[in-house]
Amino acid sequence: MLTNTKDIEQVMKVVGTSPVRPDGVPKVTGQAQYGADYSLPGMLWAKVLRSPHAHARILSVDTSKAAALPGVKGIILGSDFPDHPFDYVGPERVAQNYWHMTRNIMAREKALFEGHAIAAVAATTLAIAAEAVSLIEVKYEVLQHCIDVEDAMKPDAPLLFEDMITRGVEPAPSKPSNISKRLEFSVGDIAAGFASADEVVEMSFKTAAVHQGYIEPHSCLARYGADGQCELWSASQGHFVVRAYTAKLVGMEIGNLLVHPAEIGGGFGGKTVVYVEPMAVLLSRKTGHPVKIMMSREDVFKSTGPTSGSSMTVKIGVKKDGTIVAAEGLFKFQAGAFPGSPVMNATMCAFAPYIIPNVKSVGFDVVSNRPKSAAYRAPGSPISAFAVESVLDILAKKIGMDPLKLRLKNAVKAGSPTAWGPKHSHDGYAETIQALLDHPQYNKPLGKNQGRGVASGFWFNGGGESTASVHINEDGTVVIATGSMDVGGSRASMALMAAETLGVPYESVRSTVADTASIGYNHVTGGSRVTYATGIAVVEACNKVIEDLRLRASLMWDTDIKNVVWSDGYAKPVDKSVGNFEPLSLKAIAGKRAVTGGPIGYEASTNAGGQAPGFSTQFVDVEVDPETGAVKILQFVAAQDVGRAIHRDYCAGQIVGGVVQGIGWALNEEYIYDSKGRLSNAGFLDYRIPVASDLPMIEAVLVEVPNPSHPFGVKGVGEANIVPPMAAIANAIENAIGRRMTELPMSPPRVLAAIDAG
Amino acid sequence: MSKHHVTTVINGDPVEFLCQPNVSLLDVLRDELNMTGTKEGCGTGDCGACSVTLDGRLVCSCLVLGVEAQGKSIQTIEGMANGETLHVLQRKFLEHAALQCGICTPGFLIAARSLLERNNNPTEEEVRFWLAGNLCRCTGYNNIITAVLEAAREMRGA
Amino acid sequence: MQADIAATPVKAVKVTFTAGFSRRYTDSIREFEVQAKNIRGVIRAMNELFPGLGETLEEETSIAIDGVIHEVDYTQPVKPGSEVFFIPRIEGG
Amino acid sequence: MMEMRFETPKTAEAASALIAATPGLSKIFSGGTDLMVHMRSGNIKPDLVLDIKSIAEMNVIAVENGGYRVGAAVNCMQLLENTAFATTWPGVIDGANLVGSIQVRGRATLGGNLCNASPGADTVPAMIAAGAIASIVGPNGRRDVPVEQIPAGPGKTSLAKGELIVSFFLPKRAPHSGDAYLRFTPRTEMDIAVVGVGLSLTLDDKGVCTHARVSLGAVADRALLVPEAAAALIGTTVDAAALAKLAAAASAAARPIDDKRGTKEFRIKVAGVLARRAAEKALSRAKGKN
Repeated sequence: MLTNTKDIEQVMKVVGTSPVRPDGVPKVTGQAQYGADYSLPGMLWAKVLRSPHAHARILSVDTSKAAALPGVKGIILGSDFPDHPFDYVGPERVAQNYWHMTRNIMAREKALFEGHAIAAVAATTLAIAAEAVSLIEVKYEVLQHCIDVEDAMKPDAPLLFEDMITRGVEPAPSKPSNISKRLEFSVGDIAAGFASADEVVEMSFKTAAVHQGYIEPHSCLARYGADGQCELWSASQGHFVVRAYTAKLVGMEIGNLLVHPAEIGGGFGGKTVVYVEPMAVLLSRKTGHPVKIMMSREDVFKSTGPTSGSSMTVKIGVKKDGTIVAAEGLFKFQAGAFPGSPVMNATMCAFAPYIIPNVKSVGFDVVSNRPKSAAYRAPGSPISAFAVESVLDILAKKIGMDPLKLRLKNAVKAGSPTAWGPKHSHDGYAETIQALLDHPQYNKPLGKNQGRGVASGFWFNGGGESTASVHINEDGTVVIATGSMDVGGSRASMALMAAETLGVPYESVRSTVADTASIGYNHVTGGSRVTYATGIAVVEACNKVIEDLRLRASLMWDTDIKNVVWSDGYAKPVDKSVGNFEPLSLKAIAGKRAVTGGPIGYEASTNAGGQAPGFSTQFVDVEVDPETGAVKILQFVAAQDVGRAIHRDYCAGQIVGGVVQGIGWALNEEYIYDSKGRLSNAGFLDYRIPVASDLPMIEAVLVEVPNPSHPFGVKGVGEANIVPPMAAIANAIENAIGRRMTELPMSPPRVLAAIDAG
Repeated sequence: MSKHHVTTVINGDPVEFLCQPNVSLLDVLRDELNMTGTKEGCGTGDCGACSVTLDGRLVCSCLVLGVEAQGKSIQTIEGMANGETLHVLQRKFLEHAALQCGICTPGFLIAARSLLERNNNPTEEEVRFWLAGNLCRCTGYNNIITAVLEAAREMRGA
Repeated sequence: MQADIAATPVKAVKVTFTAGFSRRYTDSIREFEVQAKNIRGVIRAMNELFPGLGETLEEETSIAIDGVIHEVDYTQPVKPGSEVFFIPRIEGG
Repeated sequence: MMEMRFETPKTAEAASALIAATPGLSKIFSGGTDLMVHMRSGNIKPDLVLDIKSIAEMNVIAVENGGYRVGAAVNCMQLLENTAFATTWPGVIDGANLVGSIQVRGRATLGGNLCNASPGADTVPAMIAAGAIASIVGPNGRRDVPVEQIPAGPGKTSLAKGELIVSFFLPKRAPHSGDAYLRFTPRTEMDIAVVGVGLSLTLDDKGVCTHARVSLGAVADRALLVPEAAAALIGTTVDAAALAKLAAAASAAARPIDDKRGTKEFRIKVAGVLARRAAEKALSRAKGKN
C-alpha cells in the first residue's frame, strides 16, 4: 500500500523535533474560532427543554404558549425528525442503530434519563428562547427508574425498552430485560488452567461513570437554505461523521450538507457523536434563519456521554514462578439509556497485555436511566484494567515477586496469543516495563504513609479511512490539507511528516483541516488513528507530488524521469552521465509550473491497516493522610511505546494529559445520583477534575519501537496512557496503608472508611 | 427588559454598549461586542476560561454583570499581544507546548499575567495555586506551569 | 469444509472467526479454508458458503492478516497459507 | 418578560429603603459569585438587584478602638492584601484564602459569604471564632449582632426584610493570641468545605489558655459555635490531652448529613481531626511562630 516507505531506522531531519503548532498563535491571541464563536446575520438562538425525570412516559407536549411568545421563530420535538427502522446498520465504520440514535437526540415515547431533550426552541434572543422553554407544558407519567448496573440487571428491574431481548445468548431469552448484549472471548480450558495454579485471587470491583470533561460545551451553528443546501459549523472530532449522522437523522442527502470544522475545545471521545447538530439543522430548516445552539455545562454533564460505570469480577491464577496460567473476567457495563457501552473493548483489552493460555472474558451491555455512554479515551480498557491490574498486584505480593517483573515475565510480544483470536503482531510492551525497571526513581525508598504502585495498559489503536492533499505553491511553499479534526496537534505532525517526505523545512509547509466539501472522507479523530492513518495519506500524497516533480525536472533537463532523483528537497541528476545540472528546488520547479503541466498537487486516500497497539506502563508514589483518607500524588512516571514520536512534545503532552485524567478518575470523579435518579453534581464544582495545585510534574517516558507499517514507524499515542493510572494508584494506596481499594473513585470518605474498617 | 447604557474601557479603548441588567459581562463581551476570545466553559465561575481583569483585578467574567463595567477598565485576551508582538507569556505557551485544544488558554494567559504582575518570581507551588481556578483537561498542567515559570524568568531578565 | 481442501491445488487461506461470531453466523464452525488472493476473494468465498455473510463481515468486522490488524478492504492482499481472522471492529475515543 | 431593576445606592440607609419599598424579591449584589449562578440557572429571579459596592462604609478596612472594622463588601483579595489585618487575624485570612479561586476571591465578600448562608462557607467559622460582630442597617436603624446569630439554615439568615450587613467589627487582640481556619476538601482548591473548623485562642504569660472560641462549618445546617470544644482548651497548655478532648468535643457537636460532598461518619471524624490541627496551628501562632 505504501510506496517508497522510509527506512524506519534512518535519521530524520524534522520528524521528532518539537516546532510550534500552526494553530498556536490564533489560540494564544483569542482569534481561534471554536464551536460557539461563530455567528451569522439574522441568527437565532436555540434553547432545549430537557426532562426533569430519570424515566417517564411523555403523555403530551403543549408548545402553544411558547409559540405565541414574541420573538419565537420555531419549535421542534422528537417527532419532527424522520423515524428509523430498528436495526444496526452503516454507513459509518461501526454499525449504528438510528432508531436509538434519533431517540437519544430527542425523546419520543419516553424520557429515558434526566436531561433527555424533549423540545427545542429557536428565538431572536437567548433570553426569549429560555423563557419560551419555560412556557412549554409537558405531561409526564413518571416511571420507576434504575441507575446502577446491578439494579438494572435484576429480573424485576423497571424496563427502559419493553421489548429488548438480550443479544448473544443462545437460546434467546423469552423475557425482555435491560441487558442489551452478552459477549464472550475464550481460549483454552479455564478450569484446568486454575487447577494448575499455585496462587489464585478472585475479587470484585466497581467503577463510577466519569465524563470526558472537555472544557468546551457542545456548540454549533447551522444555516439551512430554501434550496435545501445546509452549512454547519460544529466543534467535533470528525466533521465527516457529523455530516453523515446529521444528514441521516434530519433526512437529507449528504451532498446537501457542508460541515465546517470549528476548532474543538477538547473531546477525548465525547465529540465523536452528535447531540445539538441535528436540532440546529432542523430548526434552521423550519425557521429559514441560521440557528446557534450552545449547551450549558449542566447540559453537558446531564445529556452527553460519560463513559460507563461498571461492576466487575476478575480471577487470575499464577504459578510460584509468576507464570500466569488462567484468567477469568466478568464485566457488567452501564451503557446508559441506549445500548452501546464499550464493554466489548473492555473484555478484549482486559487480559491483552499478557500471555495466558486459558482465558474466559465475559461482558454485559446494560441499559439504565443515565445519559448514553460515549467513547472516552481507550473506551472500556481503563475500566477492566483497574480490576485486572489490581489482582495482578495482589498475586505479585503473594508470590513475593516485583510487580513489574511479574508483568515482564508474562508480557506479550509479536506472535503471542490473544483471547480474541489472532496473534499479537508487535512488540513494545516489555520495553515499557523495562523503561520503568531502569528508572532511577523506581527503587527509591519511601516515607511513612507513602506507597508506590505500578500498572500497565493496552489499547488497540486505530487505522481506517483518511484523505490528504498536498499542493506546491508558485513560490515553492507547500499547502497540505486533511479532513482530520486537530484535537492534539495533528496539523503540526502532518506538516512534520510532509516536510520530512518532501525534504523541505517545516516552516515552508502550511497545514490545514479542510471542510467536508474540500477534501475526501476522513473518519473521526479518535482511536489514536490520525497520526497513523492520516499521516499515511499525507506521505502518500507527498510521494505522488515527488514523482510529478521528478517528471517536471526531467522535462526541464530534456531527459527521462528515471534519470532524476529527489533528495533533500531538490531534483538532482541520478549521476553525471545525465548532464551537469544544478539541483532544482521546489521553488525552481514551481516557477515553471504552467509550462510543465500546470498546478502541482495531489490527493491521496487510504483505508489504513497495519496499525500497532499501544502499551503503557506507569508507576506512581502516593501519600495517604491516615486521619482524613486524602491521597496526595507525589510522583508519577508514565512510559509508553509511541512507535516513533513525530512531534516529541505533543507525544509527551498526550501521555501527561491522559495520566492526569486517570488521576481524576481514580481519586474524585464520579456521577452522583439522588434517589429520584437526578444527577446531583452536574458542574465543575462538584464533578472534581484535577486542578493544577493537586498535581506534581508528571514524567512521560517515550519508548520508541517503530511500527514498520507506517512510513515513519508511528503508533497511536492518545489513549493507552489513561489505562493504568486507576490501578497504579490503588496499588500504591495498598502499599501505603495496607488497604485494598476496590471501588472508584478512591475518594477520601472511602479511603478513610477502609482505614477505619481495619 | 429595559437596557442600561454602559460606558467602559476595554483593552484601553473606550467602548459603549447597551445591556439588560441581568446579563453577564461574558455574554456582553461575546455576544454584544463579538469579542469571542474570552471563552465560556461553565458559566458558574468554576473553570476560569472566561477570566478577564476588571480594574486590574482577576475575575471570571461570567460572574460579573455587564452593567458593572460602567466606568471601569477591562482587559481581555484580545488586548494581550502588542500588534505583531506576542506577550512573553503567549510566546512561552507556544514554545513549551502549553496548549493542546486551546479553549482554556486565553483564561490561563490572563490569570498568569495577573500573577506575574504581582509576583515576578513565583515558585512552582505558587503558580499551581494561583492557576487552580483555571481548568485544563488536555495538558495535565505540566507545560502550562513550565511556560509561566519560564515567562517569569525572562521578565526578570534572569 | 474438508472437501474443499482436497480439491485445493495451491495452499489455501485459513479463515477464522471468534466463537461468538461463528455461533451467530457460521453454524458454530470457527475455521475455514478458502482460495483467495485478496480480502475480496475471502469475502466472496465466505458469502458463497453463507449467503449474506459478506455484508455482515464488511459492516461489523476488522481483520487480522497473520496478526496484523486491517480494516476490511477488498484490495488487501493475502498470501497462500496466511491466516485471516475476522474480529469485532474496535472504535476508540 | 421578567423586569429586573438594578440599582447602585450610595448609602446603606438608601439601600435599606429601596428594599423595604420594593415588593417581591430583592437581592443584595456585591461579589455576585453566588447570585450570578442562581440567576443564570433561574433558581432566583429577583425583582430588584442592589449593587452595594459603591456604599463607602461597606468597603473600608480600618482600625477601630484597637480592633478592626471590615466592610461587608470588602472582597477576599482586598482582605488578603491588607498585611496589617492579615498578621492580626491570620485565621480569618486562612478562610478568605480558601474561598473559590483567585478569580472568585477577587469578587466574593465577607458579607456575601455570610448572608448566602451556605453551611460550608469558609470565612464564617473563622469570623465566629474571632468573635466578629455584624453591624446591620435596617428600616429600624442600626443594630449589632454576633456573626454566629446571622445564619439560620441553608440559604436563610436572621435578617429582617430591608436589613443588610454593613460591616463587621473584630475586637482588639490580646497578647499571645492566635487563630486558624482549616477545612477538608477532596481537591486542594476549587472546592466546598466538607468540614471546616475555625479556632481562636489566647494564652497567658505561662502559656495557659485563658480564652478560646471554636466554630465548625459544614457539619450542620449552619456554622456552629461550639463552647464545649473551647472549654476543652481553656485552663490547659493545649497539650495532647486537651487536644484529644477538643477533638472529641468537636466530633460530638457535629450533626452532619450524607451528601455528594461527604458522608456523615466522615464529617464527624474529620471535624475532630481538623479541630486538633487548627488548635495546633493557632497555638503556634499565639506563641509567635507562624
